[in-house]
Amino acid sequence: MKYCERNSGLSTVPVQIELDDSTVGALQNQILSEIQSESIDGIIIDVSMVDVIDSYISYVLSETARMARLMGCHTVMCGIKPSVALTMAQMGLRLTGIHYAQDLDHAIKILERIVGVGKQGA
Amino acid sequence: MKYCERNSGLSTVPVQIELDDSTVGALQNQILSEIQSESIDGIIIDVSMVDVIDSYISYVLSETARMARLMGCHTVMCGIKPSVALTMAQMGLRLTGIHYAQDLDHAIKILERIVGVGKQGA
Amino acid sequence: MRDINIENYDLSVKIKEENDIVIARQMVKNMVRKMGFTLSDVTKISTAVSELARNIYRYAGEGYILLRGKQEKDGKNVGVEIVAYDRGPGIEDLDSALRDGYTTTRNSFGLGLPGVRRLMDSFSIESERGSGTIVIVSKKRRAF
Amino acid sequence: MRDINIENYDLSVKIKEENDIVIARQMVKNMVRKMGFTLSDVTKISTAVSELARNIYRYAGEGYILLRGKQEKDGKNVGVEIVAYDRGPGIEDLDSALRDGYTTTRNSFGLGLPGVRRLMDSFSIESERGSGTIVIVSKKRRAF
Ligand SMILES: Nc1ncnc2c1ncn2[C@@H]1O[C@H](COP(=O)(O)OP(=O)(O)O)[C@@H](O)[C@H]1O
Ligand SMILES: Nc1ncnc2c1ncn2[C@@H]1O[C@H](COP(=O)(O)OP(=O)(O)O)[C@@H](O)[C@H]1O
Repeated sequence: MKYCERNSGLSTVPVQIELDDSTVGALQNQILSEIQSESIDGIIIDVSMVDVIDSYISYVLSETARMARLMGCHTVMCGIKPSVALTMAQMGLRLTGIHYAQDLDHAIKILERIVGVGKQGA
Repeated sequence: MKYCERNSGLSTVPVQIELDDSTVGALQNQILSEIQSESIDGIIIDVSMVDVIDSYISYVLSETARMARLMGCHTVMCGIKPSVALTMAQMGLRLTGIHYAQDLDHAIKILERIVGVGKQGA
Repeated sequence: MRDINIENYDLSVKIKEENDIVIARQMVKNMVRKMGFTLSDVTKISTAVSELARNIYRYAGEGYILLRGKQEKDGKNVGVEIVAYDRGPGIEDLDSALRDGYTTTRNSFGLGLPGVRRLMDSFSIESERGSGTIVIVSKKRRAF
Repeated sequence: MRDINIENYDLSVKIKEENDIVIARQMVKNMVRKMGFTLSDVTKISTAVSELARNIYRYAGEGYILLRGKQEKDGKNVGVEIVAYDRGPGIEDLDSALRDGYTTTRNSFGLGLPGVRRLMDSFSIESERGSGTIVIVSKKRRAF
């Protein structure tokens, strides 16, 4: 995972295709330390490549969003595949504290609305 | 597998990534019936996507070339991956009666030299 | 507990380290894709396997994910049967384990087993203190 | 013949129809790629598995391709061990079967077993009339 885009207090995290348990832990650490060291008010987690989101991955993403919120940062998840969303819904998994967006543009719009970040750059 | 290029007595056969036993049999039938029904003097088998060529696949390709030759057609195999070539060499597999080419251009040049096909189009 | 003979399955993946969770779900994903399951059923089955393999790794340390094709009762439709099998400590309180939100670990929604049950067409679980746990699930192949 | 216990292997793929030859080589390819084998060793191992799986399908009808990671004697380097195991008719004439060009079938170069032997680092075969055939091969992981 690497950060591909960064502008005006907003960071995008594209997630690799196969999320194993230690990768998702590393992802959390990286996101939280980035929020701390840079001044970021909005994180976009791009899961458009991810094939499976199970209960543990959901838990960690949810927890990350919760901790990010405590640090003053909003989290948007974008690009979730329909089959993944369907599976999560059927399992009863809800990612609390995370906003959903269809794609990156939509995610940026949501963040702009919530906290006004990204506006300067737009 | 589908034939993507055809001009002046020359036919190119791109081979799909995973060759199972019945697919390689179907490939042989298709090549031979094409030689029979159209007037083809040169067949290019493009294996640039193929990850594994084992002894059975080698046998069928070799046999195809032998039968094609009896029908007046020359066979060139192009784009073989170095790791596949290495493996075949180590196993002791030699595809008799088949010419080798690095890529499609090279394959066409070889066929032009051998039988003069394709020249009209070039 | 019933006897599981690995030889009766088309595929067996041993779970013994964390990375095997990903390996198991990838292998199963490949198999059910080839069997012609729809994309959304492939995702459901892979997700279920991910949960079951993680439970083996977390609570039993070692075990197996097994898969085999299955003729449905109507004789023509096929499905898949998946077994998660370990000889770990077993589940203390099976009724609770199947309830939403129950977990004996931190960092968990406790939605693993109940989630798997909802994702699959059939679900059965057998567990014996000190002997291990067997979860057997299956899913029919649907056209859409 | 020696006893093979499938439970001791990280991966088991049952061979029972032609299509399983491709499945076995894909599964093994995935595993050894993840284990860090070089591309050319991945190709050699996959090709060897293709030969062994086809022999099971052709001559025994049914059997297993098994794989496990293997600690090398030096203690730090790892390798892979692959077993092709069937309870078919066995090989009539083992010495001949290992010779280049020997085959009991049409449409074959008879380079399967001798080819596998050359592709791998170690090769052992055991076969008993009426009991079946076990081929055990291994390959060390090399840095280049
Ligand atoms: N294979 C197993 N062996 C022993 N205990 C298990 C096993 N699988 C599940 N459990 C127990 O059942 C509980 C509920 O499991 P589950 O619903 O998957 O949620 P989670 O694993 O997230 O806690 C676990 O917390 C654990 O105590
Ligand atoms: N698993 C097996 N069971 C029984 N016979 C076998 C088996 N594997 C190989 N053989 C015998 O050994 C011969 C040589 O095998 P091989 O070198 O792989 O060449 P090929 O399979 O192309 O004939 C085969 O023709 C067959 O008679």
